[in-house]
Amino acid sequence: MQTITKQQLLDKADSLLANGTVTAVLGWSKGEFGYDVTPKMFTTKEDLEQNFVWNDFCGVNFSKYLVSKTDRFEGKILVFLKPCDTYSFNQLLTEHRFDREKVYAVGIPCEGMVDVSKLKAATGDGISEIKEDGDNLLVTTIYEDEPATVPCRDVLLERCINCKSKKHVAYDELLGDEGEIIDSARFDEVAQIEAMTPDERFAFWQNELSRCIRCNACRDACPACTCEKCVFDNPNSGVENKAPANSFEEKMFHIIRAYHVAGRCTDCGECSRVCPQNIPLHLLNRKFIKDINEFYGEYQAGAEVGSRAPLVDYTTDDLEPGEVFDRRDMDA
Amino acid sequence: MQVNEHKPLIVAFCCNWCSYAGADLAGNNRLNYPADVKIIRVPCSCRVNPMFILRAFQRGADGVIICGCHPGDCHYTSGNYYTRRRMAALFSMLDFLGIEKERTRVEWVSAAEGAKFAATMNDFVEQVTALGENKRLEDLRCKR
Amino acid sequence: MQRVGVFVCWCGSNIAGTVDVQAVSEALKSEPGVVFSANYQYMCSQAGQDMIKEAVKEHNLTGIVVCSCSPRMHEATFRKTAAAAGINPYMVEIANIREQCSWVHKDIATGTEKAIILGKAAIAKVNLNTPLTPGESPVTKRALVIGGGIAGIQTALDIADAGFPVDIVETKPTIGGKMAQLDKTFPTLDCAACILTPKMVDVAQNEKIRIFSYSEVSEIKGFVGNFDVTIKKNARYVKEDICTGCGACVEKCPMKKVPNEFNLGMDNRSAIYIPFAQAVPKVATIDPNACNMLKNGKCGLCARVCTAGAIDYTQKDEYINEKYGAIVVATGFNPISMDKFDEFAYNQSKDVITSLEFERLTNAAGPTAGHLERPSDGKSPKTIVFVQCVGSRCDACAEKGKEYCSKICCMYTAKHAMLTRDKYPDTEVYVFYIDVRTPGKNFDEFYRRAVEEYGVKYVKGMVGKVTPEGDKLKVQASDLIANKQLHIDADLVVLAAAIEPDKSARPLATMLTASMDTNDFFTEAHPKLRPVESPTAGVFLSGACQGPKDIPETVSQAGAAASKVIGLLAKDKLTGNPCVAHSNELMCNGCSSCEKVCAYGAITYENKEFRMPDRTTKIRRVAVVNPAVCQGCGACTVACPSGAMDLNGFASNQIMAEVDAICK
Amino acid sequence: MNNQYLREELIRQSGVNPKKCMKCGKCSATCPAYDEMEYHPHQFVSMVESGDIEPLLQSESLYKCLSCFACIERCPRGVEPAKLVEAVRLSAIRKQGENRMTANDVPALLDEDTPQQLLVSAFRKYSK
Repeated sequence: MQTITKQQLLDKADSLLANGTVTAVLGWSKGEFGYDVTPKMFTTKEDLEQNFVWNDFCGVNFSKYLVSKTDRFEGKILVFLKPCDTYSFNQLLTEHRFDREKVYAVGIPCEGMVDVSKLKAATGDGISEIKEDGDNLLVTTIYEDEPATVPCRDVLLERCINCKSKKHVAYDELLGDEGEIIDSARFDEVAQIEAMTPDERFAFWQNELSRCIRCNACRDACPACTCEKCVFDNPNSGVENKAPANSFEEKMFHIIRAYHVAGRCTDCGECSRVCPQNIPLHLLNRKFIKDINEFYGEYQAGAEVGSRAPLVDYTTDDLEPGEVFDRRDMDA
Repeated sequence: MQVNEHKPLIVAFCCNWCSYAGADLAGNNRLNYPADVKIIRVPCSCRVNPMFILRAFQRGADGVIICGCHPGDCHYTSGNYYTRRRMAALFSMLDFLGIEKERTRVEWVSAAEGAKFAATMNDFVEQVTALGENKRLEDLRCKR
Repeated sequence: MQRVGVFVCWCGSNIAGTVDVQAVSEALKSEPGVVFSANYQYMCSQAGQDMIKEAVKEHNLTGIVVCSCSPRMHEATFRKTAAAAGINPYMVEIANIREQCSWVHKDIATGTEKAIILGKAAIAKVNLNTPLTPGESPVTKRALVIGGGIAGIQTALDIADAGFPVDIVETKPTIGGKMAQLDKTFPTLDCAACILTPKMVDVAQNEKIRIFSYSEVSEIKGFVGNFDVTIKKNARYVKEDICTGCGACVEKCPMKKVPNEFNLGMDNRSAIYIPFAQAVPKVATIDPNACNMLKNGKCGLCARVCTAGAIDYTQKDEYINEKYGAIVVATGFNPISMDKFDEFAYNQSKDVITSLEFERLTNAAGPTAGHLERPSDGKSPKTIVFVQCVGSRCDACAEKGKEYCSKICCMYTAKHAMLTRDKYPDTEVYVFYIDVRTPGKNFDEFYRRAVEEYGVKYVKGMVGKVTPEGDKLKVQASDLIANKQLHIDADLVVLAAAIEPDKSARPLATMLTASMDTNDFFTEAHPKLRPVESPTAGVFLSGACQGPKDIPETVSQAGAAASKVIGLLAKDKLTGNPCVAHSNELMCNGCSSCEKVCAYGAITYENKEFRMPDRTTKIRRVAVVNPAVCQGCGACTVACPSGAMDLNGFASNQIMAEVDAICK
Repeated sequence: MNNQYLREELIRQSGVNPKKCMKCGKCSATCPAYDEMEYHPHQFVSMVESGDIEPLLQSESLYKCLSCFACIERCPRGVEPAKLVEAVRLSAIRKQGENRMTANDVPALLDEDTPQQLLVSAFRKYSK
């Protein structure tokens, strides 16, 4: 379904490796199954040819990997960035989290990535093979002889259904055409929850967040969570990771996490993509983004390098915290 | 029928320069407010980390109020402006999670506003008392 | 864990009346860390303090909790007591059981219960206290004044008078600023030059003052007491120390058609010039954009006529490094550009001028030697229209002018109108005003005199448009009181242009990390109580860089700024507040969030090498707090995503411990 | 008559905030139709703000305003008096039968020297 081919990416990687522009390539590699694509640092052409993949499962946002990888490699790293990844890339540059000089960024177009959970829901478990066939996926499971045909569009990640931008906001080189920022409906679901009664909202989140197993996948995948030492790993922070003592604990974890990335979150959707419990964590981030847009004017983190995040900024006539609710009650 | 009224637990964060002084003035003028309010002194309202507020709720507080200098009067020139943004965002998020918005408040109280401090605390305690026990934030499993 | 002593004060009956102090001290005895607990009638009395000292000795206490009145009252007292007893003064915590407990609760049971909880919170906190020592930093006993107008001059003179060396940096070839361009000053009508030039001479002759004219500040590093400043001395192609200011070169220079900025371009000067007769330093300057010798190597006349041999065509810009303890900003103001106000035809007719141009036209040392002549044809104007509030009080969205009132225009316009009527009684003078604002000593009397004694026609209304027609200026205006539209054939129109901060202020503020408002005026540390200090420690404000002001106000502010500087420089060492932020470099991401919220510019970044677990090294950007500059508000601690930033005295774990103690 | 409802309606329609006016009179100073008008631009702003709108509705001034927008251009506070005049004019002509100009008026106004566009725009301006 992707418009750009694996061969195009391989050719680009090979030539940049060959001419010495880069010494390593940060790319996707085959996993055990068709869908468990894993990030990998490639340094040889052979390795690339054998293991590099590019398909509808390459959702991983590589920006975060640059924080640790740029230190470990001499010379430049080639990184492939989908449009949404470039926002994280810029945001990390804003926060001085890696050296831009050590990265060669190649922007690649993206037609949306597949949500493995949705796929499994469509075909059942035990997927043994996935083949691409135009806009469809041919999925073979260990239980069925005939592969099932699943249209990609039916199993897209939520973040891709509500894609906010096909435009690359950072790159050294762009493969394919420059895309556009999309006027997406990504805040609709937040608005729906806002429209609920407090009891309904509480029940909704109680239901979602009580499933949290505190695996920290959301934090570990989040490109805004690159702290040298996470507060949840710090015994002095008062909120360190431990078995939840009460039911508020998960909520507290997710509020703190969302608050910590508020104003810095680019809405890349990695948190929800990686959550093994399918908790719609992006809604928490989007609530902050929506609020910030409404209270302090439109702000897209990572749209440019060096912008000042709304929560480390102010104007003298900002909204009062109490007025937040007055406004909402008036709208209702 | 006897109503066993719940005594709420209120944590008030007060900035040293305006609101804490305002609370002192309320004391000087013997302006009563409920003993449910316990004040924690911070140098500036911008010192209040959202984690402190969540921690208070987690440990059983029924309401949290943050008091600082009036906007424009911050001892540190801009601290309360940051407080204003941070708390607007945080309280909106708590509300989004279905936690009663009446349990949180930000109030600007100057060093001269002892009366306002007492009135604010009376009002806030009344508001929180009306909501009853804070079931949404504390442990559900241990309580009915 | 500390060894904590708890001391519950009765405050006579103030506390003991509604709080069972005995019960409080008993209850707190069993709290973690507490090894001693007692109560006493007046803890702050000598006997009470002695009791604390003895307990420290006897029980080997490391922390003290006093349950008493507000810490705003006696925290300092008990800190001294602790120090006298030999423990760190910052190991003291106060539980406020008077103002916030006994005085506001009537019932003994509730009062006692709350007092115990407050005591527990203080104990929980003190257990996590760490001994703090205030940092000390030396003070360089030299001040820098940026800007050599009346504000800078007065500040420099006052500082020098107290015995401290001062340097003035001025971008123009001479000090004097706007005041040197003025004719008379309101409301007394002294001649500006007569009162300013002696001060300029004082500056020149003062051994403590150095003037860097034709210079600018190019870099500022450091912090209060220890600023490290680079001053760029622009090449003036004349050796300052040799030039006698005789003016022979100016006379002989063949390039005489350079617009004279001192007279706002209303006449010309030569390529080598001295701005005006009383310039300080009285040294010639060559304008490199006009001088033939510098442009194409032809001429050299000035070098030939200079008997002192001061001309040096090869002079280069010079950079000077100097250390300062304090910096005073006195960058002043400028009238705004009239380009966007087409309706007043400023760019269409030479006879539409700004008020500052009018000053030069009426100044005896100006282009017309003080005779009021129209710039276009030299005729004396018979009808003059003054327009007030041009660009002032403009709504921000209009983008043409300024939202604020420029403050000085009402008075100088009254002065201009009055002086015109005085010297040329047959001239008709109109002043169009929205409001006449005269809040100053003898100001309203002055304005009334212009109307009542001198017959200036004040019209409540605004000029809508000015159209040049023939040798007249057709002025269309409204008279709101008469409810008429007026049409006046004027010979001269004078616009009271709004004033704005000098353009150099914004880059300077960035260098100083001093905050500015949206109009580029410097922000004061406190609008009422610290009006001459910037929030950035060691940076002081003098004159119109802080907001529009007239000369008397500027001079008083200049003196106030000087006294603040003197107060700072008089100290040998600066003792800081130890309750400042500090960053744990192992946890710091270097993301700059803290730097953005710091109002004081106390946070900088450095690249630091870290050893990694696998024995490699890694260079990371980390935040460093300068304790001499940090004021301890804690804004950075919350902005920091990783929690690397913490605040001494109000550490996150201390506040958490208080929360826990209260919520138990 | 203090017509609070009409006041708010006019403010809403025009988007003008008369409270921003600092009463400098520059709108009236700049107005080319000043002498033709009974009520002048600054009076429109002040009278609408005070709710004294009835005299304006009755006044010929409504039709003397050229809509040249000089007052909008010149106002230092961005009050935009012409928009307010427009709103008052609209509320006058929107009443039943209050069109200032109807199709029947046009033949009488035809004249070789009058550009047709003028009539079209007048028609637009003076009828609902």
